[in-house]
Amino acid sequence: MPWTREQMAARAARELQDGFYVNLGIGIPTLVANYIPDGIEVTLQSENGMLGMGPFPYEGDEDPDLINAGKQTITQLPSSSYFNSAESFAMIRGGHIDLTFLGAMEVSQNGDIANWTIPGKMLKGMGGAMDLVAGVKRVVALMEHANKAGVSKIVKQCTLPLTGSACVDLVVTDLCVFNLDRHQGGLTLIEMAPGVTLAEIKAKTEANFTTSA
Amino acid sequence: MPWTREQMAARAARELQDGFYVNLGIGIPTLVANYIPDGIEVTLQSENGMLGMGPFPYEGDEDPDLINAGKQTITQLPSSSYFNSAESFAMIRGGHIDLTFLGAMEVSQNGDIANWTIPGKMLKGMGGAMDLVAGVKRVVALMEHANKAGVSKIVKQCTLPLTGSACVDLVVTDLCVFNLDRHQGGLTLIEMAPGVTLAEIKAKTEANFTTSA
Amino acid sequence: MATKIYPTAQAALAGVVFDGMTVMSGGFGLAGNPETLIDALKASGVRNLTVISNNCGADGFGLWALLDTGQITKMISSYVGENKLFEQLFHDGKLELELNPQGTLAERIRAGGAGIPAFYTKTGVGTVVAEGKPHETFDGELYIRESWLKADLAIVKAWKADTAGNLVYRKTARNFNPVMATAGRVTIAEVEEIVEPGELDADAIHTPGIYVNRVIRCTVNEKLIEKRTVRPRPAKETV
Amino acid sequence: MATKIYPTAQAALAGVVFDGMTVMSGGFGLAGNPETLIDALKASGVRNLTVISNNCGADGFGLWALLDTGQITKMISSYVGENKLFEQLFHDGKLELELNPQGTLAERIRAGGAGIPAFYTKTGVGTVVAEGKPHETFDGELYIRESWLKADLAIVKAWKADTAGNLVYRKTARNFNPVMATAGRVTIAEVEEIVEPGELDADAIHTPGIYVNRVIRCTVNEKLIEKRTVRPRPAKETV
Repeated sequence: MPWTREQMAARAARELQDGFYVNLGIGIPTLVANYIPDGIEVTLQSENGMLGMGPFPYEGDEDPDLINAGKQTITQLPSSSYFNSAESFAMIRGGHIDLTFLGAMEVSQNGDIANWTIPGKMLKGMGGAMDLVAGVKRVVALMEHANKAGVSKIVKQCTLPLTGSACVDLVVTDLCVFNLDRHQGGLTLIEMAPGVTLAEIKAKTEANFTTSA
Repeated sequence: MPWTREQMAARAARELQDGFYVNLGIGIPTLVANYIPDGIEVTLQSENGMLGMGPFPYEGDEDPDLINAGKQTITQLPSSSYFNSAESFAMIRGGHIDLTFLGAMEVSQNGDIANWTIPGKMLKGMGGAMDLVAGVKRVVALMEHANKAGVSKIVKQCTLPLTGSACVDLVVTDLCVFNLDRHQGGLTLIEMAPGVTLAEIKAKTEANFTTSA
Repeated sequence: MATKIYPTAQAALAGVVFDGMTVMSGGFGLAGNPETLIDALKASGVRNLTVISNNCGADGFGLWALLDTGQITKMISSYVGENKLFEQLFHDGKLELELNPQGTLAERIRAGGAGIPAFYTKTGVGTVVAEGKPHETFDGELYIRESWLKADLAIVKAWKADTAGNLVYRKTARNFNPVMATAGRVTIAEVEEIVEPGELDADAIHTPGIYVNRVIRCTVNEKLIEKRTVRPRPAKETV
Repeated sequence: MATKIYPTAQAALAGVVFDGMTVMSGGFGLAGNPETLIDALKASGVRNLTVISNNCGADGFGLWALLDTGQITKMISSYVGENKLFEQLFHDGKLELELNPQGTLAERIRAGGAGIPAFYTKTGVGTVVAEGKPHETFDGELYIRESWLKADLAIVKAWKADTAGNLVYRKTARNFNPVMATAGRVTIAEVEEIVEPGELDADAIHTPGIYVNRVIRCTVNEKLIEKRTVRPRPAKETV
């Protein structure tokens, strides 16, 4: 049985290490915050200018001056700090963030990721996604394995405009987890959702991949 | 009679306009602060990270954490702000300072200035001088017209290592004031110390210059 | 010294606006937008604006007002989603759009204020953003060159100003405002409170007064929330 | 989470120092120097250091201590005047020196922390500083290209830290410290006071904790003044 979004988030959360500084993308990545393992403390960065992002406020405590990069109302922690956008992306670009979880539309076997636009279909912009994939030490993509028509989103080569090239380190889908060597290229299947078979993954994956020993 | 250092500073201070942000170099330029004309308010920047530099402290009030770029103890004003060195030089390099007064060893007729080193004679470093001459909107050099041997320091071409090229706008010496066109090049004598003759200035000036109408 | 404090947004804009100008406008989402000055720009009737801002407002809020009047010709932004009017104008060919990665946008603005005409970044390498830009390898990695951004006018929103133009911002309403304040030929700040010099902590000023030419008090003080997310308040403890 | 607070400078340096390493050291003149950590570096016996610091201390103070022991091989600075020992070592060929304009030095360090391998500046054009560097014209003006600086270790001096590593500096003792904190592979801060999270104002933190790996309390607390300049106190008013 494929993993739910919650289960994908929980699996992704196991990538966290104590003391990590982490940036969570919008969508499934946001859920990762609910599954931080016991004994692990992480600090969340929000690229609009905050380190030490707290949980959502209690109803009635919302502060319009305190939002995350997804424009959601959030709270401050005792250890929080604020900074401007240039300083925030200096932090990201400079390689100071340990890990980012990002949603994706396509990931290719050489580590390319596309997650910001579908030409002719949506006009939004890349926001901070290109900066995150280029600057963060470790990039974890969280995505459905295939689209509703069953077409693989783990591909030989991305067809959508890229967010970044050769920058993904790990892919967590609803079916499995791939390790990705961003320097050499190459996907390695390292984990499957319970009840999911290798045959099913092979059938639903366009990209080439190996399986771990 | 040549101007004294104090008189040079007073003459230079007449270049100030109300509301100017100003950086004062070390030496004679420091004296300019004592001659700010009535009705003119200026804000002094210190490139080690302060805007709104106050006067020297009263004896006993010195604070080792509060110094200017010349490492002198100073004071804070109600409008002061502090910032780091990168921010301070972003302010200077970005063209936000209106005027700087700098000492000089040589100024050439095309606006080059040398004020940081004499090869083989002193090991000091340029500090912020190169940043100031490159970034400040208007650069005023304050200097003795000739050295003790009578050799002109207003030259056709600098012989000392440059601090900046084509960047000086005005030269105030103990004998006179030259306007300098930093784009076209060319010195124009616009003022003489009382009792100083054009013949004397001509004799003591290596550079070519014209006189204002 | 001539005062930096202006009585109204209209007065602060006097002599500054002209058709075809480039305007930077602070804010991220609906936080930290100079709403009062945007309204005054709208009222000024200035046209053919190039606007540099991370987003372009939302229905009825922020820069949306200048889209609605057709005053904006070109936007330089990182994200313009959730804005139907923007999408429509763009598809109708009435609006030009230059998308920048958010960090590149912020750094280009900082560079504009800091006298740095160009810099290299890894962001965007291998993407559409890199097309036509100089590439160069440093320490074995490929980078692209990005250039500075400056504006004829920067409008920013701060929390407090003193009469010397020193500004402090509040929480994530800071965002692009401090960098934009450095990159405008003229910078106008609107603030919630104007205080006397000495009331702000000199160690805690975000924008030194040198960057701020004019200051007004906000008259648009409503702060909107784009995505209200809350959690249930725990049951009240008995006293 | 593992604590960032270390009991001593020696403990904070454990596992970090190695011969031939590059060290950034904050401070301008005698203000804001990490004296306790400099002493500990001296005691560690580490050799062949490349030190990036605006100055190199003064007789008996600051980095002078590491010159005196011959631990520094190369300095990258903007100003090394008023330091006879430096001059002598340099003239004896025992010390290499790379002089940078102060603003270029600060920006190169910021670039190192911000992932920007190179940038263009007008500073130094036409001078010895420009020799051998790429030149390029932007908007009709000539600029030179400068490259980033990073360090194996950055040692900085702050006023206060909280246990999350957030730092605030005091007055002009801030100087190079915040930018250096961003450019060290490991950054160690010495502070006058360590407080609990929440005691520092989140809007007024100069160095977010992400940049600070280890924190110690200063044990060298004497602050020297290089040039004591004062004015006469006005005659006491009668009460």
